[in-house]
Amino acid sequence: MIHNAVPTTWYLILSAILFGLGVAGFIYRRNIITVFMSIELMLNAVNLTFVTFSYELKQVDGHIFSFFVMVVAAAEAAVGLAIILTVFKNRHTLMIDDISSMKY
Amino acid sequence: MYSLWLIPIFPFLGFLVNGLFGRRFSKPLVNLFAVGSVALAFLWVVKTLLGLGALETKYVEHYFTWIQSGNLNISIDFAVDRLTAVMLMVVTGVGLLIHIYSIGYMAHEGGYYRFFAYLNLFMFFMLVLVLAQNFLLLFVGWEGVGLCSYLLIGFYFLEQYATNAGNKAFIVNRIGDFGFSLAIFLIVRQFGSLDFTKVFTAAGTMPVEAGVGILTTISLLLLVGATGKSAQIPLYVWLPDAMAGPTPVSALIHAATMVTAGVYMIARSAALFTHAPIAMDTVAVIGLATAFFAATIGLAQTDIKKVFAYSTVSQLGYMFLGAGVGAFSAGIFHLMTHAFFKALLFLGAGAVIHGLHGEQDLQQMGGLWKHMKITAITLLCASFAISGFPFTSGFFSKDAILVGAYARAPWMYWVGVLTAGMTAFYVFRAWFLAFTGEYRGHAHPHESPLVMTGPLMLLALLSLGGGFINIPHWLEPMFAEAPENPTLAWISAGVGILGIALAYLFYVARPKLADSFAKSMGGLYTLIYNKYFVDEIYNATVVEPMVNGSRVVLWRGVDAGLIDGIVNGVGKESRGLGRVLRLLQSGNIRSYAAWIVLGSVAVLLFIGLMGGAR
Amino acid sequence: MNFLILSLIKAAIVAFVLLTALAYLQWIERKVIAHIQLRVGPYRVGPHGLLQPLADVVKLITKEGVIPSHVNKLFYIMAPWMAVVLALISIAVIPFGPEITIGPVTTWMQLTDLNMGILFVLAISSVGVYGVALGGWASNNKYSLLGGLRSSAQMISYELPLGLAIAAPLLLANTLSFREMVNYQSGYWLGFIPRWNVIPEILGFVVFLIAGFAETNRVPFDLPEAENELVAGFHTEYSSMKFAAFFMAEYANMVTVTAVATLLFLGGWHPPFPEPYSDVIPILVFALSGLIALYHGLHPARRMDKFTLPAVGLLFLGIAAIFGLSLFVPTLKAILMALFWFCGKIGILLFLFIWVRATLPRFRYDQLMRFAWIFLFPLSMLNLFVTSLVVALTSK
Amino acid sequence: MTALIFFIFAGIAVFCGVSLVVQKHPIASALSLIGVMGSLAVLYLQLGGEFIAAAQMIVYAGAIMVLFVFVIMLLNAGAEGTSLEGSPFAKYLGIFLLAAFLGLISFIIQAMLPARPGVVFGEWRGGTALEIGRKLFTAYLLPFEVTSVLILIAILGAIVLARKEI
Repeated sequence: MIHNAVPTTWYLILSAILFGLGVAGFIYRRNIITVFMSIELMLNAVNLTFVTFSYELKQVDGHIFSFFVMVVAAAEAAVGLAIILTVFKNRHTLMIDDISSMKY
Repeated sequence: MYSLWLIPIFPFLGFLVNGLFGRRFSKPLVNLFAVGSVALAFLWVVKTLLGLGALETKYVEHYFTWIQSGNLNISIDFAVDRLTAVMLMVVTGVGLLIHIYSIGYMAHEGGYYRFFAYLNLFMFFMLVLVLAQNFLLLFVGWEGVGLCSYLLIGFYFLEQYATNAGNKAFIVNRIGDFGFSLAIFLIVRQFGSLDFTKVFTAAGTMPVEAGVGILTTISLLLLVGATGKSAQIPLYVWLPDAMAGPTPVSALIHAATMVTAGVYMIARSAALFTHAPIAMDTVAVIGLATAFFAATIGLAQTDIKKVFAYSTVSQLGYMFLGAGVGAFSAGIFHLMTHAFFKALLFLGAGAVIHGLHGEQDLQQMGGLWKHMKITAITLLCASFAISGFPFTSGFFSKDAILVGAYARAPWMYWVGVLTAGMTAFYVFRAWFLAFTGEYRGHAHPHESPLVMTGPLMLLALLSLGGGFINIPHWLEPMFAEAPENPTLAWISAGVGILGIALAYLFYVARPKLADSFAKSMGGLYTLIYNKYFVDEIYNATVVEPMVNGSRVVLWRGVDAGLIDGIVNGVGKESRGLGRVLRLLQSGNIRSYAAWIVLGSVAVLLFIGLMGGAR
Repeated sequence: MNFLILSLIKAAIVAFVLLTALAYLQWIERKVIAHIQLRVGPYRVGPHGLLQPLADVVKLITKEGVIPSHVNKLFYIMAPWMAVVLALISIAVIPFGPEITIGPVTTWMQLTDLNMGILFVLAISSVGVYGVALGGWASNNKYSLLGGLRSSAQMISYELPLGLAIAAPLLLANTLSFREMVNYQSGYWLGFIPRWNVIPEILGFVVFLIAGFAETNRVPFDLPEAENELVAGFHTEYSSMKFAAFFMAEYANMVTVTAVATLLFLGGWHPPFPEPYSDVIPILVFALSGLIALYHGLHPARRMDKFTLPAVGLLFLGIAAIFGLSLFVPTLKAILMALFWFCGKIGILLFLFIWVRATLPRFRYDQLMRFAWIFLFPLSMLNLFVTSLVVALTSK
Repeated sequence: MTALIFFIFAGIAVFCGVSLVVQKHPIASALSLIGVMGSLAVLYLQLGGEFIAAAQMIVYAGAIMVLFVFVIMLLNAGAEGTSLEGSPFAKYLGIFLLAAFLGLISFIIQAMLPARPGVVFGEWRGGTALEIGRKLFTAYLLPFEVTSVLILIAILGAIVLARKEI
């Protein structure tokens, strides 16, 4: 029997799972674009938390925070992808392990 | 609102424009901004003062809070009262004339725009100093003019002596500023405010027994600051060297305005000083000693600017004397007239130097009357004024001081009179050496252009007639009324005339007499010719021990041994530690991220174990 | 449960009508272009080629679906269906008419209403690009890839002026719901000028239409499928139903864009004339066309016309009669009038789409981008700015 | 109904999230991310955030991800190689860490948040465009303006970075 109401904690746990997946993607993946997308996944997970708390507190502020997160993500995507393009143009690779000339 | 802030802002804008873009401007454009901004400031001063009228009470404009810390509230306030009004007129008026004059004087110099930018910056800081309504803002102006003074003394920075002179001025002033800042700290501690009105009211209502100690300390520390800025014993040594700068600078900064800031500051703080009799006496004695001492040195100098420089020190001593004996209004009066005639003296000297292509030595002059009549006449006016010749400006102001001194202690009066005689002697000695007799130099003297002689003539008029501006009467509501005593005035005037006569005797009527006199006074002459060896004494007693001590103890011992040892040791240990930690620094972003995850797991574990973040 | 059944019925009706309309839209397009180019167009299948769409459907379904060996299979198959699904979803929030009562049931002529229906359409259309982009990429073919790339760049670029052009009427009406937007446009200025947004927002309307052309990849913005440079762009490698899906998506998008334009700017289902006159117009239109068809049927130019044209004429006269009848049945009248005016406006706009396709040449790619960013975007910004200024000044 | 929708879309989100991590090809990852975003948008709707749901679709799925897909297609990025450097030990440690992280945070969330009546669709609908607009242009006006400046800077940065000369 499924209750009609979903506890807010479930949303939070879903958000945690997505965030964890984002972290895992960030750590395991080697393609810089995928790494970037993992970051977006983490941002999305955080947004879900904001919206959930907004519901919990019956205040709209959480929505506004996630709105700002989206805007910043858009700016970040624009600049980040431009950087990736430049890197690819110069290095002909997208694997972050190969871009290591600043390593030591 | 009279928008007082506009007054300093005009020169500041001039500074910005010339300083930032002046390199690309033509000279007329630089002139336009530099002189125009000062002219605007002058006009704004005139408009403001006309609008404010009699200024029975202080007019204050509050702009914004600058520093808010605990109970201490320091704001950017400008204020105008009668004292400020006088200073404003002197600074902007004389400043404007000197700016105009500089167009001619600096015409062939390099760094033209730089010179005017500095000069405008100086005007800005000087006006801030004068307009300030609290000690800290005054201090800002005070340091600012010091900075400009340093920059302008070292204007010919390719010459070693100029940079040395600049450094000397700056370093010596540090000593004075140190005293001044200590005084400010004490004032904050004692009164909890730096606002003039609040501090002076509080000082006035203080019980005498409780207040006299702290007030004396504050006043003496302020005096230290004033001696630095206004070149009094023992910190006067920088001023003669400061003549390394261009002559208009000497006229504006080191004669008419900046060096009088100390006098202004003491007059401004009169409420503190009058409650500290010991400090007052100290001011008077220092002033008198400086006046006398510098006058004696002036007797034997051969560099025309040096003569006037020592004369400036001496005259500043007079002003201190006036302030010290309680005749503040007389001191400010003398400040004003001195600004006129001493600016004129320097500008005249500048015209002579300019006409002789840079020659400054009086021995290389003579007979210039034929070549530069306007300069000669205007300089003569100034000389009469500084000698206290009857009905010239110096006569009124100097005698007001001397009469005040007599009221305090007659011996001060007599020393002052003697100094006045010497003043008249050495000034006219310089004039006679320069303009009479035969030409002894090699350059081809010529008269200066109108842009230089114009300000000279205006200043000459002011030097002669400036005494009829009754400053003491104007300042009466602020300071105690100055006593009057015509007999004493005539005595000092007579001594002055005597001095002029002696100078005529020695350098015109019987030129041989001077040399033989110098020979007969051999030791004394050498002593004063070398300025009492003060620089050498300072070198031996202060500078050398300081340098040696710094080198041996501070540098070799403390710095190289202790501090470097600590720093190097820390570095060495860090490197050792880093060698271990480097193993973590794999350069692999993902491993870093993994560490972050590990850390957050640890934090979460901690939160979980502690039972939550509530 | 009532709600569920009602929704299902409505969905079934809309789906049937829409899919048929999409199929016939293609027939109409071919016919119109043919006539503009002085040809007759499809003619063989059925009278005047009327059964051509049916034949096409049969052909596309029964054809062998070729999947080239070098493609990325999953995405290759996914892309066309993604495109068509996303294109059809938007219809769900589009209202076709006012609230009606049939017997015991009172409902809106709309699948569902959202408070932010307009945002919903924007959201879905912004995702719509994936079908084309993915299809182009998954084909693993340089022409297709270029087509997909162009499509995504074009969609992103033109979405800005589109969104800004939509924002201006939103400001005027102060709502995000299509219903309220249409209600706002009811009534007449001075008794005869319809209060449609197109009158104050003529600039926004033009920008919206141009951007709409680009969003649906129609000529002159059909760069992604430019035959002469990219073979067929993103659908080069597609055949049979997958190809048909792309086609359907394109036509569905056209319908959506024109419907949104109608709702936002052209007053939705509100007639352009005040009440008593507007009732007569549909009757006149249908009766007149019926009579013309009858006349030509009696004077046939071709052999078949003897039978087909009178049939069509009678059909039209019948429709005119139904409209006339509806004047006395309020329920029917509400449905028919709204449908007539709404579909009429959409039809006119669709005709414009086809007309433009037959008339204008294609942009060059850099011109396309420059046009969006240098001209259209500032124009829509200006429009939005002026509108918001006016709204701010006139509102209390 | 609410619970059913939650489970369906939470399932899709998690599935797509896992797919994002394990897919070898960036395009597949990108599509998975779009799936996550879409299902999150539905969940937002469920939580009463209709505006934020639309924004999620328009901004995230419709603009940002199109950009990603565009760049992937432009660079024609191929599938990532399978060989991971480093020891397998690190891999297992990572999985263990992730599990520990999730377990802990779930525990903390479950144990520490006060029990509240759950989410029912339609109970609170404060996230309308009206409400968000009102708040955004009053209380959050300064952040809003700052964000617009940020966007401007990002545009400039992207243009400068993407120039040919660098």
